[in-house]
Amino acid sequence: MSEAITREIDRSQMRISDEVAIEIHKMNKWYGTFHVLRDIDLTVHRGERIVIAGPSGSGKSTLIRCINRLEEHQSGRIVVDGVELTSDIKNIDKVRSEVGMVFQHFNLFPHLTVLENCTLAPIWVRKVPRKQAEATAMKYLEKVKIPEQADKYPGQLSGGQQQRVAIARSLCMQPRIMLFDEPTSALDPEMIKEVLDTMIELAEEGMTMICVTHEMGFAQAVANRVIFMDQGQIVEQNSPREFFNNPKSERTKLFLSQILGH
Amino acid sequence: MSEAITREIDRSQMRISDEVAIEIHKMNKWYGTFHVLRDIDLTVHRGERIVIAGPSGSGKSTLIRCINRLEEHQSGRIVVDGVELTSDIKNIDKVRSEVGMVFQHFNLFPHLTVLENCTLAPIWVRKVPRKQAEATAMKYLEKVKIPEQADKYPGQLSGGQQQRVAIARSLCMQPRIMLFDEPTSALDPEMIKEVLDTMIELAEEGMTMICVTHEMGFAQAVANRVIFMDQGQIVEQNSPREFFNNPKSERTKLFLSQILGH
Amino acid sequence: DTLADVKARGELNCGVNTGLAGFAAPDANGNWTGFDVAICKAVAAAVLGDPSKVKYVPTTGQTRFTALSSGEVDVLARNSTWTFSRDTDLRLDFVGVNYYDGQGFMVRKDLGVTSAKELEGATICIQTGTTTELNLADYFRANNMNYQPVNIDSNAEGEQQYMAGACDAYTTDASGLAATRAAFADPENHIILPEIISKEPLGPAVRHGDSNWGDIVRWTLYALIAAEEYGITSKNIEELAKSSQNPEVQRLLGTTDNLGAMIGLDAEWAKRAILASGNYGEIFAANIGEQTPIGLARGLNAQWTQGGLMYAMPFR
Amino acid sequence: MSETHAQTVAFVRDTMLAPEPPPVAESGAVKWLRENLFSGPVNTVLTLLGVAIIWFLVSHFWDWFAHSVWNASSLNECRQIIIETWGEGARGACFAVIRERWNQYMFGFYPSALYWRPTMAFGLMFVALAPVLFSESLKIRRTVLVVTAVVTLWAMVQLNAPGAWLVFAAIVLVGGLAISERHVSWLLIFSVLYPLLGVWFLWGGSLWGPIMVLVGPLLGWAAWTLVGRFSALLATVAAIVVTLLWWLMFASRAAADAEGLLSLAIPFVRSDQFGGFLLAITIGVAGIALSLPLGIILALARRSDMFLIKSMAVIFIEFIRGVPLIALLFVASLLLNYFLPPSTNFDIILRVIIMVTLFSAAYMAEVIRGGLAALPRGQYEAADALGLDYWKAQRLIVLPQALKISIPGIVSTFIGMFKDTTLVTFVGLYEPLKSMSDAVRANIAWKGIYWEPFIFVGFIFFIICFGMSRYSMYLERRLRRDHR
Amino acid sequence: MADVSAPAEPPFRLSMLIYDRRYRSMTFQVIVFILVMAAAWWLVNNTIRNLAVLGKDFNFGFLFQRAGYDIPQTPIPYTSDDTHLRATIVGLLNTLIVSILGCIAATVLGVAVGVARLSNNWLFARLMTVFVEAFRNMPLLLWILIIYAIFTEILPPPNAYRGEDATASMIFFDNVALTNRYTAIPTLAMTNDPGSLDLGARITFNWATIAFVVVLVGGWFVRRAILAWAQRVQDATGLRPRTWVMNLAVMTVPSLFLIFWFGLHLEAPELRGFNFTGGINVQNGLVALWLALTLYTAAFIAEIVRAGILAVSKGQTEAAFALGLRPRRTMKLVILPQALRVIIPPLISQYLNLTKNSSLAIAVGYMDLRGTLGGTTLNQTGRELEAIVLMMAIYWALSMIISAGMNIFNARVKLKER
Ligand SMILES: Nc1ncnc2c1ncn2[C@@H]1O[C@H](COP(=O)(O)OP(=O)(O)OP(=O)(O)O)[C@@H](O)[C@H]1O
Ligand SMILES: Nc1ncnc2c1ncn2[C@@H]1O[C@H](COP(=O)(O)OP(=O)(O)OP(=O)(O)O)[C@@H](O)[C@H]1O
Ligand SMILES: [Mg+2]
Ligand SMILES: [Mg+2]
Repeated sequence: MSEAITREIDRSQMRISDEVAIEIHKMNKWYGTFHVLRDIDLTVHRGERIVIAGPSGSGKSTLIRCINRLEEHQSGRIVVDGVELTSDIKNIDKVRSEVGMVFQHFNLFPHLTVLENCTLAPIWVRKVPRKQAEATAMKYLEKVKIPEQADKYPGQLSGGQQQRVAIARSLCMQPRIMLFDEPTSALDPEMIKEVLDTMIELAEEGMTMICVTHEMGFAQAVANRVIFMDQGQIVEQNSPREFFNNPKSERTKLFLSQILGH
Repeated sequence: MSEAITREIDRSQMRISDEVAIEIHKMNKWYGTFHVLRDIDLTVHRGERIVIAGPSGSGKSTLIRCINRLEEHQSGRIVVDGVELTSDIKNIDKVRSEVGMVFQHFNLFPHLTVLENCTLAPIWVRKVPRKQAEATAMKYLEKVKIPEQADKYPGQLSGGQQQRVAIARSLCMQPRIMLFDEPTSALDPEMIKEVLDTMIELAEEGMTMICVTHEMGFAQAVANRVIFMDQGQIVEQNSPREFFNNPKSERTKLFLSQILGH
Repeated sequence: DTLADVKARGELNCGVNTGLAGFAAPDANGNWTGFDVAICKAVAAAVLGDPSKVKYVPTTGQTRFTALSSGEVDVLARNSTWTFSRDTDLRLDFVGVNYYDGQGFMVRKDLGVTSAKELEGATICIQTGTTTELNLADYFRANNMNYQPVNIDSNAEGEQQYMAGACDAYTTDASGLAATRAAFADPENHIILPEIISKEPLGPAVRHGDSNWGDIVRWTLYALIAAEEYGITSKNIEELAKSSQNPEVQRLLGTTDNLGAMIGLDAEWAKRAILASGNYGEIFAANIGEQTPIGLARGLNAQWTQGGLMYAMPFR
Repeated sequence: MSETHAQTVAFVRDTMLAPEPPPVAESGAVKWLRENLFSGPVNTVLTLLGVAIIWFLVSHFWDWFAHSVWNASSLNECRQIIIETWGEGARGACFAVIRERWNQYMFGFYPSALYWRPTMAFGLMFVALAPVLFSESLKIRRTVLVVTAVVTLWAMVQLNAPGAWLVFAAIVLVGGLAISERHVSWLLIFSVLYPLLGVWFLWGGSLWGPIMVLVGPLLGWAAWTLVGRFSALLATVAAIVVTLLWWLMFASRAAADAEGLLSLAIPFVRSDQFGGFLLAITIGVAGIALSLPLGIILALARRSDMFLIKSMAVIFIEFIRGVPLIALLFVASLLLNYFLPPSTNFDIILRVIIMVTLFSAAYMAEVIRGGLAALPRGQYEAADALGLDYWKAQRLIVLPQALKISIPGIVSTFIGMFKDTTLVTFVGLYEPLKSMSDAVRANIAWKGIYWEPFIFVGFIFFIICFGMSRYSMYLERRLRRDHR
Repeated sequence: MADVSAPAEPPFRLSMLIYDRRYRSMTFQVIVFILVMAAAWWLVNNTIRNLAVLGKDFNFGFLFQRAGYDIPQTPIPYTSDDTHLRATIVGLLNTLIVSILGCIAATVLGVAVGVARLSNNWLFARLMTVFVEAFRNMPLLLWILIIYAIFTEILPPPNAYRGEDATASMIFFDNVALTNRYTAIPTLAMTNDPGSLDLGARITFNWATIAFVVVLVGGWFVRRAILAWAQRVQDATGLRPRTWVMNLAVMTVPSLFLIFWFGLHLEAPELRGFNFTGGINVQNGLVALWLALTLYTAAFIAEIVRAGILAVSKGQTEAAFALGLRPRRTMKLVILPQALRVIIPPLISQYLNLTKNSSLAIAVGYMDLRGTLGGTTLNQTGRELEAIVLMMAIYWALSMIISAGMNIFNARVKLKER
């Protein structure tokens, strides 16, 4: 779907600082006796845009879910924005309010309007006055180009619109890092473009992003780095150009041939 | 998706007779107070292959659903094969057994095997002996190239196969006219081709067809006429070549630019 | 016409209790026995010639009278009290009394109560939907006493409540009390208080309006009672039929005078009725008498000649 | 700096890591205990509470159970045995009553020589149900039918069934098993015939009765094909009229005549001899079998767009669902006689079955309505587009699917109804729980026994209902998978 | 080419009644309607004829005759001299009492069990499963009988409380006595009795009761005002003021004042004669029925609650967590509002079932509507047609009220979808 990407991004405009946003060190995770993530080492700098690819079941989702502690890791360290993730609730809260997450199936709250979806967390977590929360929400809804839907319920929107609301909802917490877990894979082809456009815009503004996706066009256009995972481990890491044109590992080659051949 | 069309059709082989298959005259339809179809005039000759295009919500589906009375029209006349559609049940039955319909979501009967799906209507509506109905069904299943799936259940088939079963099911009633409502839009890209191929084959045999589709490649390859609808009215009608290369109305131009640009 | 219906059907529909020890209960094979059941058998024998041609319709306190008035049963022999309103308003006809009962109280001996008058404030178990419920209310009202009723649905429940001490006294017909007490592991620890607070004449009933049928049932009952009076038993009946010189006996057994014809039956109707399960005294003794676990004395139910109330009208 | 940055982190793994076992604290019994029983203060309290509850129950009831007496002929004998064995003051259960009255609890007052008949009817019911309930999986079907066949035949032998009937049952059971291996749908014929057969086995009498009942629809079908040439509508009317006419006017006479020519009778058993679980199951099964078609009609009527039809269905359903079953049973026993022509009188069991049927039909209608609503609109449209008329579309397309979706709901309606059969005690029928136990207690030998019958009857109810509910849960899961 | 001119309406022909879709459904409806009406007329006609044959009439006059029987538990004054009508009302009130108490308790217990079944405590979850399955798969009548029997067998009779060597003792500071007949609980007595409001027909309300009701209702409104205020403050400043102290005070302070004002105190029951007197004796029939209905219905409610919570997808929780909401807030703001939509409709139908099932009260001698009107009254007067028709009408009206409430609720919370 590379035709979905309308503009080539001027990469020079995007700044990557040396500041470390996420630091993962020798992190391991098991489901029961199943070793899902094995010795993950990953450092993400502020402003970086990382795409994670890999076959199904390779642990991509698990990895990014560990980053905001939706899953617990069992050994190793994860430090987000200088806060280490332990079972300390305060740390978890701190990290979660810094990290926004967008899910494959949007997971909007169906009983709340779009606007209420966006203001819920700011009001109850950040304790922002409602007026102000609503103003912020409208700002982000405008950014994702659906301010006119603010009073509808999620059920009344198309998939693409729903995913954009989900992005706006995360942004309303003004996170410094955004995680995306296959944000477009549940969408009809026409709607993918809307969502990718929104994500590209975010990328242009310098948001730190980690994105699990199979949209290779997107990866080539915006990523600083592509990470390829298989069997719970990082198999290859490289710049998108290198990754696509000159994959090093056998597995990556095989994977790319399947994805691109399709 | 023009690559889906594998062969250019030898149009000279297809006969369009002067006989009128469908005649629609000043037909209007309302949903409640919403005027969906406005003064539709359309004459289809036997052997013609008509493609209907237009933006979403323009009334394309409603139009073809009126032709076999899945929806009732409120004024004007529809005459199919010499039988006028009124609320007389006998006429409706007559028309429905002349007109086959293929839906976007296939609507196969999941509790019956493929073969039973195909023989159901011949046996119960046309009162054909089972043996004979099965022979006919196998013939059409061969035509759509899935005779080996006859004893499977629809749930066990891929989308493309399901749609071909749906086509075979309609053909088993040996209709003189076939209606298609976006037959490929619910399919994954790989499967679209299978279905289009089947439809092209039908076209070659001189079946009268009305097809709502956005597959412009298909339209260019087989249609005698393309009809463009907007806001419940027929805005433009032309041969495919003229329609694509030289659209007359502004709306058509706009629409084509969106469709082809995507 | 009930008689014709019964004859055509070849079977008597008899309404009985769903299960009351001694009066009517099915055994493990569904054979019904009991004091009330014997009436059904006698009527069937008189009318159809065969005491086993009875269909027993078990009825609850709620359904019994409806079953009769709707024609579901031909005779209701279900320890039902003969009262004014039942006889008139409910459109039933009680044809006689097969057991003169009265409502009494049973208490534990260690309660130290010897008279019902001492039951002020007591908790009393009582079966709902019976005349006993009304009698109890009237009795305590008349004596200006308070009590707490515990309404129970069936006799089994009542026993269970009483045994556990959930009520101080259990009230029902004296016959029922005796039967209940007999089944206790420790009957000696329970006493039946001397007061009998009501008259409970129990008897079979038929639908109002079919006098002939009423006569048949009434005189079948009297035949049983009279048989005892004249010393006719199931043992000696054949012999007496042949040899008895007593004109009363001869008429009853159909040796002389065809009384049966007057009620649409044959001459030997009464003989068959008595043969079904014996005369009144035999029935009493076999089902509820002193030799049975229930152990009721004849008392009021002795023949009038013995100082009781059982008095058959003359067969003439 | 960005581009170079990406370069510096380039990384390729040359050797893949092998999976390792999780750290000790993350596995084994310790972890299980920690996670499942003691994962926090609340959880620990709950665990202790749970242990306390179990301890309380065991300590209070165990010795009563452990001291059960299974072999005695009266309650007093039981008491004696308990005192002899476990000393003065020991408590113990007297399950001997169950042993003594087992047959009565199972069959009521059904003639003991004919016990094999209900047993056979019950066994064959599973063959009849096979294409309806167990059509999903060959394995389950096979297991159910094999177990049924073995148990039924064994029980029939135990109950001294005549040889001819043993052979008959064996043929049907084994034949059903064989047919269900390849063509379950063929057994549907048996499912249709079964109600008549079941009625015949239970009540006995002449086989000509059921046969003549069956002749009705056949004649109707003949009329339908004859008239069908002229007009479909007339044909339907003719079929219905002919069937009803036959049933109401001729069937009983024809049956009597045929019986005179060739006797096909087995001993007749009257309804008042039914009792115990036989009664509960008879009422339950008859109720469900009759309420299903009625429920379908009501559900279709309620979804119809014809105002009058719809409102009548709604009124009926809401009325029935609004009153307690016990009130309807009273109607059956007290009022039905008012509503029918004077001096009609029919079997109380039949009347109760009618009321129970009406009652569960209203619930059934709601269940089926849910199934109908779950069916995508496209199915209706496809049927329309193929030219199927309303009734054909319902019969061939809609109902088969809707009913399948509704099976879990139907099964739970059945469970509810089966439990509710205990209420017939209030109209004087010998259901197992109360009336039968009261009848047992009306015998001097067992007067005063209280808990044991309840426990026994409750246990049987539990087995049946729990089995059915598990089965329906299994179906639900399966359907969810199939309908993704 | 076919000649297509303006459509002319075809003239009406008789065959159109059958073949024209517009008329066809009319025809069908009319036929069915006539058939149904004919059937109804047949039934009514039969009834009239049957009544004539039996020499009975259809007459509710019996309701005004003396009832003559006593009722163990009467929420309004009643003696055997009162009419059947009053007995009926007593029965209806008893039905309502046990139904309402049952609904409340079953909801509380059912929710608790439903949540407990989802708990990660293995043992407790299993125990709850056993509880649910036991009650769902055995007849309610069995449970009623068993629980009633447990009460009579296990609890001591009142005279066990008697004397020096009493084998039983009262609980709650000698205020409550559990016996196998009733639970004796203290009454509320007042040193400063304000007198009663007489509503006629021997129905009275103590002014103190009215005062408490007013305070509670008023308190509820004040509480709503406080919540609205808290919401406003939060909207304005983002910080939600703590309200629970105020909420508590709103109800308790006036209540305490009233207690003090009226000199309200407990009067413990005392064993006098055969029974406890001076307190309120809550019949075991009521308690056992209530308990059985509660446990039985709770088992069903537990399943409904569990299904409702499970129906809210895991994604919702995760999304809320990812936004930084704490588990409790997530429950309150995200899970519950959605789960309730799934839970409420079947919950209400369980309330309906409970109300209808309360008609089994007779098994434990609790005189509800079915026990009075449909039981003793029917039995003593022989007016089965009238009594049963009236009884069904009352039950039906109750059901309709409950389900009307449900429909209003459903319409209010329905999820908006495309
Ligand atoms: N809660 C869980 N319990 C046990 N195993 C799990 C759980 N969640 C995921 N897994 C397993 O962990 C592995 C990694 O899952 P994960 O969802 O991270 O894969 P993924 O790379 O995101 O795949 P996909 O592209 O399909 O989303 C899979 O094998 C999956 O089956
Ligand atoms: N049953 C209905 N009731 C009311 N409005 C309807 C109904 N069905 C369709 N409509 C409306 O009628 C209009 C035409 O619908 P139609 O389905 O014919 O459009 P279409 O051209 O087929 O669009 P698409 O390309 O999305 O299928 C739309 O605005 C739609 O919202
Ligand atoms: Mg994933
Ligand atoms: Mg469309």
